[in-house]
Amino acid sequence: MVDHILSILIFFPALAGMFGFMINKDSIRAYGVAVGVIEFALSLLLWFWFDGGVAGMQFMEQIPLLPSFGINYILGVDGISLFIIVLSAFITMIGIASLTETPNVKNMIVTLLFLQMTMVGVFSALDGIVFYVFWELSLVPMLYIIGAWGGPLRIYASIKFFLYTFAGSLVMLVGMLFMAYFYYQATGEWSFAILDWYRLILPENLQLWLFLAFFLGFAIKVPMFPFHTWLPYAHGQAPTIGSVILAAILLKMGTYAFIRFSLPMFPDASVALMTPIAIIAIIMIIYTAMVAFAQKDVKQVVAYSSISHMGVIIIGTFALNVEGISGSVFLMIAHGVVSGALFLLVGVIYDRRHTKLMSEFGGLAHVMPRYATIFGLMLMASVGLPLTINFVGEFLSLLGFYQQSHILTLLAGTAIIVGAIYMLAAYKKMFFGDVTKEENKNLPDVNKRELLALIPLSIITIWLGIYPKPVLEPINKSAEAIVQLMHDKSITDEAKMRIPSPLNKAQTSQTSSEGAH
Amino acid sequence: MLEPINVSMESLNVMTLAPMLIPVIGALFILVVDLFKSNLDKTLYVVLSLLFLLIDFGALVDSSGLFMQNGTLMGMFDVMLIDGLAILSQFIIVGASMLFIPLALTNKRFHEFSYPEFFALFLFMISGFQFMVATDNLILIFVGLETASLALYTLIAMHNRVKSFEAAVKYFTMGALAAGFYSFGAMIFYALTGSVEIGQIATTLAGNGYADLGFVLVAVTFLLASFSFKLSLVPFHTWAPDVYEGSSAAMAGYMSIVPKIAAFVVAMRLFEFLIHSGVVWLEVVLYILVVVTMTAANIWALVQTDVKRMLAYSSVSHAGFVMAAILIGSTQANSALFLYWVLFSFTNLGSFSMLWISRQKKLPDHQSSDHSYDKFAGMIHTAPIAATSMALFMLSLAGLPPFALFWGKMYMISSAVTSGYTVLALIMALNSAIAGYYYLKLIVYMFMKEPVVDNDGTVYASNATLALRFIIGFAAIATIFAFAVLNPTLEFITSFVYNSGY
Amino acid sequence: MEIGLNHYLVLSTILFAIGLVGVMRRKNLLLLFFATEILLNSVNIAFAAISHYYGDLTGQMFAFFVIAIAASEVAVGLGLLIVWYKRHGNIDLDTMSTMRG
Amino acid sequence: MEIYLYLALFSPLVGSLFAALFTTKSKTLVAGVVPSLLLFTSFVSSSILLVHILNGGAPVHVEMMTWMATGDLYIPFGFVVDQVSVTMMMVVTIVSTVVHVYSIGYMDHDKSFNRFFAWLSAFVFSMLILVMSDNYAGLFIGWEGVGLCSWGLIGFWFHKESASWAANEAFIMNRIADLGMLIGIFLVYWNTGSLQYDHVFEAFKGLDVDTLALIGIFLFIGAMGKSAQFPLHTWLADAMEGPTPVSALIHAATMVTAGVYLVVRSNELYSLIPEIGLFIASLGAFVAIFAASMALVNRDMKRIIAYSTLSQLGYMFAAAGLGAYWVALFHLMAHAFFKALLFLGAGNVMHAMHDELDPFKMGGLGKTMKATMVMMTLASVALAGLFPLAGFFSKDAILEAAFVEHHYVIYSVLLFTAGLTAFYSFRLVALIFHGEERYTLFGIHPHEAYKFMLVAMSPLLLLAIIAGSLKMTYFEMVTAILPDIEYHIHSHVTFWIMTIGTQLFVVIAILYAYKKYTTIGMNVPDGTSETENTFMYKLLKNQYYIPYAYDEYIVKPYTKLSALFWTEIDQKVVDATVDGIAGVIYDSGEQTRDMQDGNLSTMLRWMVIGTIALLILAVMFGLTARYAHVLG
Repeated sequence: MVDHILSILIFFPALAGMFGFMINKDSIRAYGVAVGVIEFALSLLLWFWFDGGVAGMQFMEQIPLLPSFGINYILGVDGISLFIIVLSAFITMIGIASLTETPNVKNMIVTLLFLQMTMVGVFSALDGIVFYVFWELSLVPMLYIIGAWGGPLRIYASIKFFLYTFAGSLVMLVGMLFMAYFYYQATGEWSFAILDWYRLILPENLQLWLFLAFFLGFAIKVPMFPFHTWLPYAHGQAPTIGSVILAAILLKMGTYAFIRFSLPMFPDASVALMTPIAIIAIIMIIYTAMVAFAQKDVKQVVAYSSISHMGVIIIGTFALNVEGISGSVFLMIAHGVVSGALFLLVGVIYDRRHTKLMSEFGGLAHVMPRYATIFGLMLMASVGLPLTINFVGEFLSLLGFYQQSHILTLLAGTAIIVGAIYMLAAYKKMFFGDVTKEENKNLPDVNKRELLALIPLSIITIWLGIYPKPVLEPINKSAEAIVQLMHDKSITDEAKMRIPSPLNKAQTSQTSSEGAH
Repeated sequence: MLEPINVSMESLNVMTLAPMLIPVIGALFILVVDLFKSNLDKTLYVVLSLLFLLIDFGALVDSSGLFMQNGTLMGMFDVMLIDGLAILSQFIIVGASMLFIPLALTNKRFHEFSYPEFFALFLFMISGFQFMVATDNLILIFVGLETASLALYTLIAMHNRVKSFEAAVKYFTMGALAAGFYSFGAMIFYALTGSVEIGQIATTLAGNGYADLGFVLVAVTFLLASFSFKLSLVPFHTWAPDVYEGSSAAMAGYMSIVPKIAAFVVAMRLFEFLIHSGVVWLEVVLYILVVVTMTAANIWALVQTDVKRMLAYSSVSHAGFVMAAILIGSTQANSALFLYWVLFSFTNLGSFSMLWISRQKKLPDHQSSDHSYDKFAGMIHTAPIAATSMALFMLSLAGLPPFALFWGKMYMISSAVTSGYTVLALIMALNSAIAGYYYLKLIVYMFMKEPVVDNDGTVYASNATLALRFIIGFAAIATIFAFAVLNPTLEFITSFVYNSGY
Repeated sequence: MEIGLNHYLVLSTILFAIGLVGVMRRKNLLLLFFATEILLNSVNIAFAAISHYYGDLTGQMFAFFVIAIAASEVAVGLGLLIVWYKRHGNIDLDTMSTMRG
Repeated sequence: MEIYLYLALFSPLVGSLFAALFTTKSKTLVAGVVPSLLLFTSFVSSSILLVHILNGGAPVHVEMMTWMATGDLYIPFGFVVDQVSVTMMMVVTIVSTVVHVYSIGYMDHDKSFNRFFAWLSAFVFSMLILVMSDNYAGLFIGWEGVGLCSWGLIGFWFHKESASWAANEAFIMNRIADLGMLIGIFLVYWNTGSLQYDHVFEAFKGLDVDTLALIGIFLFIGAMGKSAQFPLHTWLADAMEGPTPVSALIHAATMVTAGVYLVVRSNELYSLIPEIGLFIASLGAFVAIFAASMALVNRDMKRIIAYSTLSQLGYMFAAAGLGAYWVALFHLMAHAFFKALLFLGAGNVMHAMHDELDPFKMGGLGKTMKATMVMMTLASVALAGLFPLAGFFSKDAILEAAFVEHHYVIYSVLLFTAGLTAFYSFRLVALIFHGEERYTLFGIHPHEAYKFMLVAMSPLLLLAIIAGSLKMTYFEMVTAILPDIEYHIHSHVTFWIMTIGTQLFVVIAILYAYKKYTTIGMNVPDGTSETENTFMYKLLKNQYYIPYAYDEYIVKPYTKLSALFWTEIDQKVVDATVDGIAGVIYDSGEQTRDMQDGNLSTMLRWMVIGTIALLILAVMFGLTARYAHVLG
């Protein structure tokens, strides 16, 4: 079981989904929760078995798929993918547990289980094509969720989501085919295995082209400015559960892919394009934060806020040093938890009032104190208050990038200001002041089921904010490995200079600290 | 006095003829049966033709064994040419036909199937295609082509609706023109080289170093025109949508596969030697044809309101996509062509069969055409399984992994990449994205809209019988689990293509 | 003067062109079929001539096949034409455009 | 000792959590009492630590656990109790204990009684983290923590628009400064490879001046935010929307002094870059007079005190900037006591006057509220810096420092400000407690506050009086780690002249204020008198139009720009382009589909046209191929 835990993690939900068709629709929800819990337990088992001391891939599996063309079913996790997998299992469980949609809930739950398969698959795939398969497959369930349970514009939103991402990733596919071809030229045999690709050292101009090809696919997924406009529609129209999973996991695919593909495969290109990408990220941070400030719909605020946070993640990723990369990975987890919770919270109020316009609310803190408290907590986490999960990630990301560029970090740092602005403004509009609307006068506070979903998220938010070590350590190990790899295989001097080898640095810091004591 | 010509039987090796003769015999047999006892039930004829096709298939397996032993073999005064391409394409032809013929077993009665001639003609057509692919003699190609086409026109017409006659007439007339083009092109080649065997033509031309290239190009132009018609490349595609719409869904699905693979093989034989001997003109022209066909057909498919017509345009676009293989001309590309077509055949047959089983005898008034989009609205609520499998075929056609067609697309694009056609590869990729829209449109209708009133799901399976369900189920499963048998298939194809020197 | 191969070829080409024009211009289905016949037969002339020029029979073989096929084409074509006429009472091309777009 | 450290640090947290349990319930007295007791515990243990330090005990340094560790970065939860931090701890715990007890009475009738104590104790906890942390990251935790709590407490009465607005303003303004602080921290890390004070200060010695200057500036930007230095000062006055005990604790005694603490803590840095120090000092002096001037004409009791706080903070920065770190710290301490007392007194008055804030509507309250009057008067005396109260010693030390360091401009500015301070504080006292009883017009029947509230205030009163006498012992203790510069004016003559002069100046100011605001029939400012129409008066009354300017030139444009970005850029440009591309593709389909007009002739034509096109291409190509050699 230990050897195949990943395959089990991937295909168990799918199989369970199949069987789900047989369940009576009255008890399907319980079934969904049960499967979610089992899956989550399995993911915890994965974490438990995971050896935090090892930097490389673990639980590797390999089954030939199209060996003559170098396509194999290869799985494996390292410190970076591990926690995203655990997170996705967790979020899906929470999501199903807090599901409120009633119309054909069976289809919904089955779809969610399939979606989970694709998510775990993406984060554990170590073969380009297998990765691509899950990456594309994840679009379908989300398309259905948005399109079938969404708001009035749902069809427009879902098609836009699908086609936009699809188009981007097809270009990525061409990039992958090129990558495999270059590997073929270099070694005489086809291979789509990512670990093989890591060994391939390409001239800089090729790196640039391939980087751009992959970039298009990833950037649309993240989504990076100016490819971000599908996201507000998707979130605005999607049902709560859809937004939760979209924000918490699906967006992470893009940023994860940057770390898994772009950085180790094209170190020189990454260095060469660091500044433009950082500038895009800064635009994401500031511009989308301002757009979020202008929103009237609270869900849109959260949606745009995710784009803004993704900007910080990108910044951390392209810091190209251990601090930055671990920071960005940690921020992925953090943002997963927090944005997930925020969307759930929005869902709570939407279920009660069937509107998300902030002007409809006001003074909710009087009527729903518990709700206000949890929302406040998540708000503070989202603006990156210390001792909340987000701060660790944001701090490390910015800290890391500061080594690369001071002025850009200063600009990116405005995230903590603009973020506070739109979040506090939204909170004020919704919760402060007097209760003006009659229908808000006696709204019920959060109920048991909602608490069931929200309390664990709150606990994680605080726990990992105070004691991130258990997560941060394995991440750090793998981040060091990646940075070391980049340093070793980079060819231009600038890259060598920009990407400090963790080993040397470790020694230097050793000496300096000894000097201090 | 002339001496009597004596030809040793083994020098003929008649075996090469076997696969083509079997359907002919079958056809005659059916006619004979009908002579003795008329108005027998269609099921009999269906099973009979299925049997003969099975035998045919066996013969193919046999000759493929021969090929693996001692490579390409000629026969019948070197008119027959049994090489890898011939065998592979025949496999596809016969296989697809075997999938098609049971579609006649609808539970509604349709005009054409009540005639035994239908099945006879069908078998004649198959042998025609087989001849077409199993020779490099322009005469025999012509004969095969015309046998098949004439049979096909009739089959279409036998559907016996106003639209199908119109379709038949259009197809026929344009076909006649195409035949004219073909023979003219062949004539010029003959005039240039004094031979009608592609192999010799190639050698002769190479011998005199393409002395009068201008005439060669004119000849190629005419041949290209006639095959572009068969392959429905823009602007020679105009028949496709109308004929597909006019003929029955099953026949349309069949037409989108079998005639084209035959044409592809001939095109491969005709054009690739020219491309390899560096006729830049052809490269340019093919490039343009490929790109225009892919893109334009996609764009027209976007705006269709009838699913069948949409699928027609999409098949045109797929043809363009595959034509790229002939432009690229590498072994990988040619293998990709066959792989793609194998995968395409059951995906497409599957989707057309879905339309076929949902075919109504007469249209309700809210419905503009046989298979208008809104007919499928809310299908997931009324007929979930049907909707799911239809969606499956759509996703596969859109090239979404891991469904069948994705692997074909991937391998094809990869072959473009490998041969340095980067831009072409990108165009192909982006076209798949555009295509995504109209396949998605159907899914949107099926999964995200509310059913039209007075539509309980029965209509979607009104024609369904066990046989049809089986066919569709087979197609669906093949579509999902294609990746499992991908490796052996690809190796088989590659070895055949490689060993026949393409 | 001596009638050489080229004269035949030119003749065939001219005929072919006439055929093409006919195919494009004719609105009457029957005349359309005539045009296609012209096309094919123009090719036959050339084949015969070339075959004589090279002194091998392949060309003439081809010509015979073309004739045969032309004949069968006419058979099928006329069949369709008759059915159409039965239904619509005319054989005008412009009437057959129910499918479009 | 460590156990006391943990006691001191965590008992407020426990208290906060305990109170938090009751937040959704209606008022429960325990929710107020328990935190107060726990705070008292914290106070006791801090005093034990103080004793320990006073007896020359080694600083207590503990490392609780790792917080973040990645790459070379290693940040523990580490706490240190040394001379500086223990001073702060004492200040924080004393004042907060007093305020807690006081609040039990003050918030008596408030329905969110429990929530109040949860926030208040939480604040104390963060403040303690801030002062006790042994690294910059930990300091930043506390830094943000107090920010959060002040947000919650300013906006405590969130049903008031003004309150929630002020809360957000405070938070955001602090965030702006925090960015500076964050950058400072990054600089420290990348230049020294650590954030631990001891390690960092070691490493500073090896860095070039420019880097140090950069670090100094960015850290100080952080300090400017918390301590509401110009130009980030507007939030402090608005923060008076919070309950008065909050103002006393957070916006007078503790949080706002965090900036000063930061500078003092980083003295080893700032002593390496004197010119930055000078800048800080000058800014401090400027803020001192700037704030005092605004206090002169203001008609809001709490705002007046807030401005005076601001100006006193200016004093502290002046001292710190000039390198007199211990003086700054000393003034911080003294100021904490009397300013808190002043605020609490104001709180009593507000109770009496039903939350009336305009002193011109009061007067003559002395009769009914003796105790309060006494306390506030003494507090004002201390504030004005009259001998022998606390203010005298601390403020005098600052003036001397400025004089001795030969910064005569700063000196004279501060001196003049002392006069202003005296004036506005006694203007306030006079208006509230003396003169005719104007409140009768508004039909209010004032009453003295609860006894125990007054009792609770008494320790502050005591300290406000005697703190000065502790100066030397304090000096002995704190200079163990702070530069021990004794500021002595060498010629005794000048010294006496200065001291007496200052005192006289102050006394005169006080008397003038009394004279001006106790006279019967004194004209209440109503915008008629010509003084009020002078430019200067208007300027001061509108706080130099700075809040107006911020609103006009920052807030409004930001809002407009955001809306613009959304509606114009995001929707009309970015998204429109995406949809546009799709639209073009689709439309081209619509346009060209007529090619398929269903007519057979057209189809045949298309075929022929296609063929001819190919043919033309072929012929051209063939000709070029044939005549290639001719062409060249």
